[in-house]
Amino acid sequence: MTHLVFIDDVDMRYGGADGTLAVSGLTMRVEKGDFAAVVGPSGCGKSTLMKLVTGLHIPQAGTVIVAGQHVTKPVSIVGMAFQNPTMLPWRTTLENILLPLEIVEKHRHRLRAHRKDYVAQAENLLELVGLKGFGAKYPWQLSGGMQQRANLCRALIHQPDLLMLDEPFGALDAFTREELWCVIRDLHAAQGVTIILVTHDLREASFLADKIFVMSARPGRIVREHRVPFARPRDLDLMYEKEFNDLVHQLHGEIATARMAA
Amino acid sequence: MTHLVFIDDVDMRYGGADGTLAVSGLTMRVEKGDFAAVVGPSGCGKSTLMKLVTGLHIPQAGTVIVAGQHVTKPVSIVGMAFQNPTMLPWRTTLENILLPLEIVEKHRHRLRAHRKDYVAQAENLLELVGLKGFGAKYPWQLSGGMQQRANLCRALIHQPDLLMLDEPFGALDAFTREELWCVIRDLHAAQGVTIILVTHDLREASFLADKIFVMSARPGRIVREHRVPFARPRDLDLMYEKEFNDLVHQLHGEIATARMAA
Amino acid sequence: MTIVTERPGTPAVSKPRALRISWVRAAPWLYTIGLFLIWELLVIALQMPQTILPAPSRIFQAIVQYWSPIWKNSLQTLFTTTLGFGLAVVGGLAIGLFIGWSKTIYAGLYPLMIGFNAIPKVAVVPILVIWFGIGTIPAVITAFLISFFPIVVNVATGLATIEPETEDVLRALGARKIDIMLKVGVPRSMPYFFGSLKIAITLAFVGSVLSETVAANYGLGNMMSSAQSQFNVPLVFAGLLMLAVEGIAMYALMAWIERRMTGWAHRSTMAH
Amino acid sequence: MTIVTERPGTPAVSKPRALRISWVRAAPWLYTIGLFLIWELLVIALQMPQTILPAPSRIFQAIVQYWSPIWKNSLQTLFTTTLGFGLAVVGGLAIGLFIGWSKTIYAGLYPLMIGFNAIPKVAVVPILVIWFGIGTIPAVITAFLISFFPIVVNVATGLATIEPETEDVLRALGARKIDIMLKVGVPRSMPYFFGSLKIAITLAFVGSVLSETVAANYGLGNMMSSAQSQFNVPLVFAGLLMLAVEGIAMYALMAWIERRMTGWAHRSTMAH
Amino acid sequence: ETPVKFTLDWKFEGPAAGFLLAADKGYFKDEGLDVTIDTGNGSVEAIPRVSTGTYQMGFGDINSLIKFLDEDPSQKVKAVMMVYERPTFAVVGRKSLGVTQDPKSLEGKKLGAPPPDGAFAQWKAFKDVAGIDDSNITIESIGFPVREPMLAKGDVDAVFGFAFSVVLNLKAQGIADDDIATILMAENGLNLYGNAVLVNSDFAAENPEAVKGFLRALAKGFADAVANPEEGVAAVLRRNETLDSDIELERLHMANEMNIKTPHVVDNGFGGVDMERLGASIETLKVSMGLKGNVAADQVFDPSFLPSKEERMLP
Ligand SMILES: Nc1ncnc2c1ncn2[C@@H]1O[C@H](COP(=O)(O)OP(=O)(O)OP(=O)(O)O)[C@@H](O)[C@H]1O
Ligand SMILES: Nc1ncnc2c1ncn2[C@@H]1O[C@H](COP(=O)(O)OP(=O)(O)OP(=O)(O)O)[C@@H](O)[C@H]1O
Ligand SMILES: [Mg+2]
Ligand SMILES: [Mg+2]
Repeated sequence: MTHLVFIDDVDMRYGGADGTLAVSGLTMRVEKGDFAAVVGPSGCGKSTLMKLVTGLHIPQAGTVIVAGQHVTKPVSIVGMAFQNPTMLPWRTTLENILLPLEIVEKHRHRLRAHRKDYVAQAENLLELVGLKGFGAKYPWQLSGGMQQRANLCRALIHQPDLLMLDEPFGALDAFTREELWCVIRDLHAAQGVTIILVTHDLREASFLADKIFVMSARPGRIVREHRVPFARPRDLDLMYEKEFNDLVHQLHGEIATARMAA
Repeated sequence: MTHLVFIDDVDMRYGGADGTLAVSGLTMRVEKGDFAAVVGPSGCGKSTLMKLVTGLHIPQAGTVIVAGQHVTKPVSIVGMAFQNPTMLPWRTTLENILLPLEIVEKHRHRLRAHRKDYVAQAENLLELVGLKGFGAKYPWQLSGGMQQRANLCRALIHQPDLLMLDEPFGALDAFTREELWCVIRDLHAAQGVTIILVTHDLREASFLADKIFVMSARPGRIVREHRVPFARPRDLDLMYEKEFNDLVHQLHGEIATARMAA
Repeated sequence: MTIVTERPGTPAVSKPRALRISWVRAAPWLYTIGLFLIWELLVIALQMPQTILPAPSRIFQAIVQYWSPIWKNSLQTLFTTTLGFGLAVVGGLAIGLFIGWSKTIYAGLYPLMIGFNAIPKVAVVPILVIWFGIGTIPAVITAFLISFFPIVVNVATGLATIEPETEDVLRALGARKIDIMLKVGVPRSMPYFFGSLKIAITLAFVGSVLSETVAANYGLGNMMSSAQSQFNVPLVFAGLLMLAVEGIAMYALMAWIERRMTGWAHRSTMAH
Repeated sequence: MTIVTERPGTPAVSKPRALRISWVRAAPWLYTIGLFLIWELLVIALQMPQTILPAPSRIFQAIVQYWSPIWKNSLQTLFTTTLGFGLAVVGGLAIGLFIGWSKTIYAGLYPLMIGFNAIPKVAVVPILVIWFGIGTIPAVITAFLISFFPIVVNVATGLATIEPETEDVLRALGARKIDIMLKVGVPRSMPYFFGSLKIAITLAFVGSVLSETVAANYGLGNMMSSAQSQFNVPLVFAGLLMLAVEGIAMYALMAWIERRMTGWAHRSTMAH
Repeated sequence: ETPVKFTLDWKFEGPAAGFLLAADKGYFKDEGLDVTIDTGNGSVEAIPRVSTGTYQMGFGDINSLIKFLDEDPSQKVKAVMMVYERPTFAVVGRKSLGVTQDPKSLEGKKLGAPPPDGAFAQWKAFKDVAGIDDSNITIESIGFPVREPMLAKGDVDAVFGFAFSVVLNLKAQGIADDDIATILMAENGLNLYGNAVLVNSDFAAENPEAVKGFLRALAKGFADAVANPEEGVAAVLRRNETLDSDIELERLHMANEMNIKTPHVVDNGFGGVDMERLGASIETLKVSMGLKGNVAADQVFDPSFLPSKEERMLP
């Protein structure tokens, strides 16, 4: 298998034998370098899927393999970002970005000696997302959009093979959101990292992803996989083209059906 | 003047003489029965505009007239709803909806005697927004979308002439949001209430409003007023039509320009 | 109440779960028993005379032996404590709302209350006794004085954390200050109010016992101070143990009331 | 700290604003002066003998007359209080983190702590004296015992309110329990910790004075109990006043430290 | 130098002058002792302080000591020098409230008593020897801080306490001298001893010379306090500036007169006891304190450390 993420027939139930069955018969594959988006009705198990991939939850049935290894404990090769930026308010933005390095085994012992290199790397990332010079500021001195940018830097600092984004732009206004779409698009192009993006926003999914997975209502499983046909690099104006709107319309219909089925 | 809301050359500054100038030279008119939307870059003064109209703030310069009266104190003929539903968690949904009646002069003295009528009215509203039978539940037993519906009921219970909505759907997922668009559309059609909607979502504004006001960056003023040409009743599929996307694209361009100017 | 849950590595459907919950249930008893065991062993090992630190076994013996006076005095103390606490509840709520009403009143009274709180209440008891004679009244008042402060502070905090948007909604409807206070302020501060009762009730015990020690014919405080002068140290400790038990029981009661009365605060997003 | 701001009706640029702020500033002084005035008048009106409730004027006279001993004893009390408070800070932080570490430990120790808290510390002082003699040590320990509880509870609460998402981010990176504790738990609980210091310091005063009353050659507690046994009531009140002043001063200091150390908590959304 | 920690029965007040003078005038130093004097919290609490060895020596009530040893005879404390040859135990009332020097005048009255008070502890024995019928007497439990004010206010008719404390405190409350009726229990048939110097028996066994030296120094100190009370009061005021020297002087005078320089002491010297009388007082205590009968006089008082009679004569 060359799949970076390989999920096969997974069942995951919360809270004991008679708890909520969150996903059931979930099967999904993501290849290295892919940009995958997961869309689906609310509460269908999208966040659960993320936690299965990162090893924060272990399924009751089925197989989760990430980077060729059975997932039985948290895998440290992923970077994560949530809707809520979860920056630590007592650290400067730069220190927040360096946090994963203090934790991941591979880096924590090297950090003290090579601090300068790491800081340089963090500053590169900050520049990439358009936050040059904001490293010394505290998170609460940044706007929501800026925090979310920093959050992306944090997710990327330890050079993860896989970036997991759980509705990272949900709380932002439309314009900031579009700016960050471009940031992510460029990051994906520049760093060749594999990305799985969970979102409610079908236009976001269509604009960014190569593959869109549509999930059913809870218990979630993948009901449809779309290849997104638009050539890269993509421009924001793409969203006003007919094919784009048709794809969004189609996705919309599928999810509406999935919701009805629930 | 036949304008329900008449704002003329208004300046509003927060926090004393050298504070933030939020809006400046703001001029705007909304007629009775209109559905107006206000869009603009973040922090441009949209919420300030709302507070000027409702009399929560009094401007330093210029005129605000609502329903023929100079606004010098809170006007009680408006219903308001914010992004955050601000339901009182210790009251049932029905009691929350009845809250304005306990406050507005006109109703508070009649409430005890005519409680049954008022409750019937509230239940009508609940049915209208699709919450029939949920009146006895507490707000925290409802989903975000359901709370926002109840919030609309609360804004409408005292039969205000003017409904002010400040990003009421910002925190909801795409599908719930579309459902509530339809609810609002139908409310406007059925009750003939005047609505001013502040939003970041250009598609929301285009789908719902008759008039769209575009604001400049802070200090905010109206830079452009659009008439929305689509016939009513409108259907959600409208959003996949070319003219609709063109309008959104145009608004997008205008706000991008306004942001740049800042 | 802990940063680590059992999620990582273990399948979410886990047999040991039921077991673990019962550990948490059992922990208070186990720790209490453990404390008594260590204490007993320490007393034996260090050969402490019972007039200084009696062993738990000796204390329990004293409880059995003196059960009748312990019981009667406990009831008396419980009575004065509850009365003082009741006053503190009413007074604390009223003062808290009053203080939360205006910034100026708050700024003016707060330092005075801190100063008063830094004064040991033992020093106040004699004055109370001179005014009210000995017995129940000064004990009730001391319990009141010592326990109303946390209630006031909490209620005022509750008022201070009202969401400005909620206020705006009401103000736009023409609500007056008193409307906002009654419709939002009071209910909003209830979780804070009920939350403070747990602390207040333990303090009320301290207060009433303090006063009974100085001036009362009955009550655990009086019993302990006479036992102390008789060198009946096991009885003193028996009194302390009873106090601890009553304190825990009342605390649990308050915690239960808090859960009952402010369920919405814990289920809604309002509880921090 | 109040539900009503001056927004309605008044233009936002308002002249009286500066005036109003200074009212808030002046309020503590005005209220204090008001309190003393009412007290003075009450004493005169009711013809209270000074051995029961001396008038403020008489108390100030006593402060002037006995300034040298008051000053020396105040320093002594301040010293023991600060020492005991320092221990409580270290111990409370450690125990709070320890308790927050695990649900079972928390469940086990919490009731014991409540029980201990319901015991009046006066009862503990004689035991301390027997172990350590009289003087500074029992006073320091009493101050410690009485003030560490709120610190423990607050630190444990801080740990309990860590956002699960923050934890998830770290756990996904392979963080161990101790990593999460050090990187997130400890800093996260700092605002709660610093917030508890204000309460703890006033309690520490109560504790050290209590112990000095029973067992010390010096300190405000000793001075007051000796004055009390001499029926030098104005001096007793002078001592109480000094205590209140020291208490307010230390409270203000702690509030200042809190603001300094945890500015981020107040400026970020994390504050409650 | 042998370090000795010494605990008083109460705070630094006039009657403590003897101890403080012995320290200030270097009498302890001359005996090779390094003595620290700490205040106490009642003549009862001094006993456990000494028995545990926290304090090597102390000053406490011998009757309470008997009760203490009766509870647990293995406790390591004994008395080695009698200071208050007659106890200061008294019932103090106000003439205007119908209490006179006659104990019988207490009948039908309301008496205030702090539970830990030494005088109140002897009430049972006293009412027997004084022939008081207590069927109509009510006893209110009131703490030390409110004892005299309540008597001054007339909330109670008489109170239990040490004569030199209660009387002076009453005066401080504005009660006239001739309104105060002091019933000294020792003058009305209660044949007990008062406060004595206590020693930890382990310490005494290991440092007999130190104990002897201590008592020798103390005898000098008390002789000075009797001969020159002003000097004694000055020593007290050095330790507590807030005291009023006139009142302390009067307090010291009263202690000297009523308790220290008693007729028996004038004849037989300061510090010793009559073992027979001590034995009799143990019998009395069986009534008042409910002794189990575990102690005998020689377990309580050990005269072997006392200096010679000549050294113990008061001026
Ligand atoms: N810790 C948990 N314990 C019990 N049930 C849970 C837990 N987390 C999630 N669930 C339930 O599992 C289901 C799937 O949850 P999940 O968070 O994965 O959905 P989602 O697709 O991310 O939803 P959303 O779109 O709202 O983010 C939901 O019904 C939810 O109620
Ligand atoms: N109470 C206040 N005191 C001082 N400045 C304020 C206050 N409220 C708003 N402002 C400032 O006034 C400007 C306009 O604020 P307003 O909330 O009206 O903007 P907005 O368009 O609603 O923004 P958003 O899109 O983020 O909701 C902003 O720059 C803001 O910082
Ligand atoms: Mg989710
Ligand atoms: Mg706004």
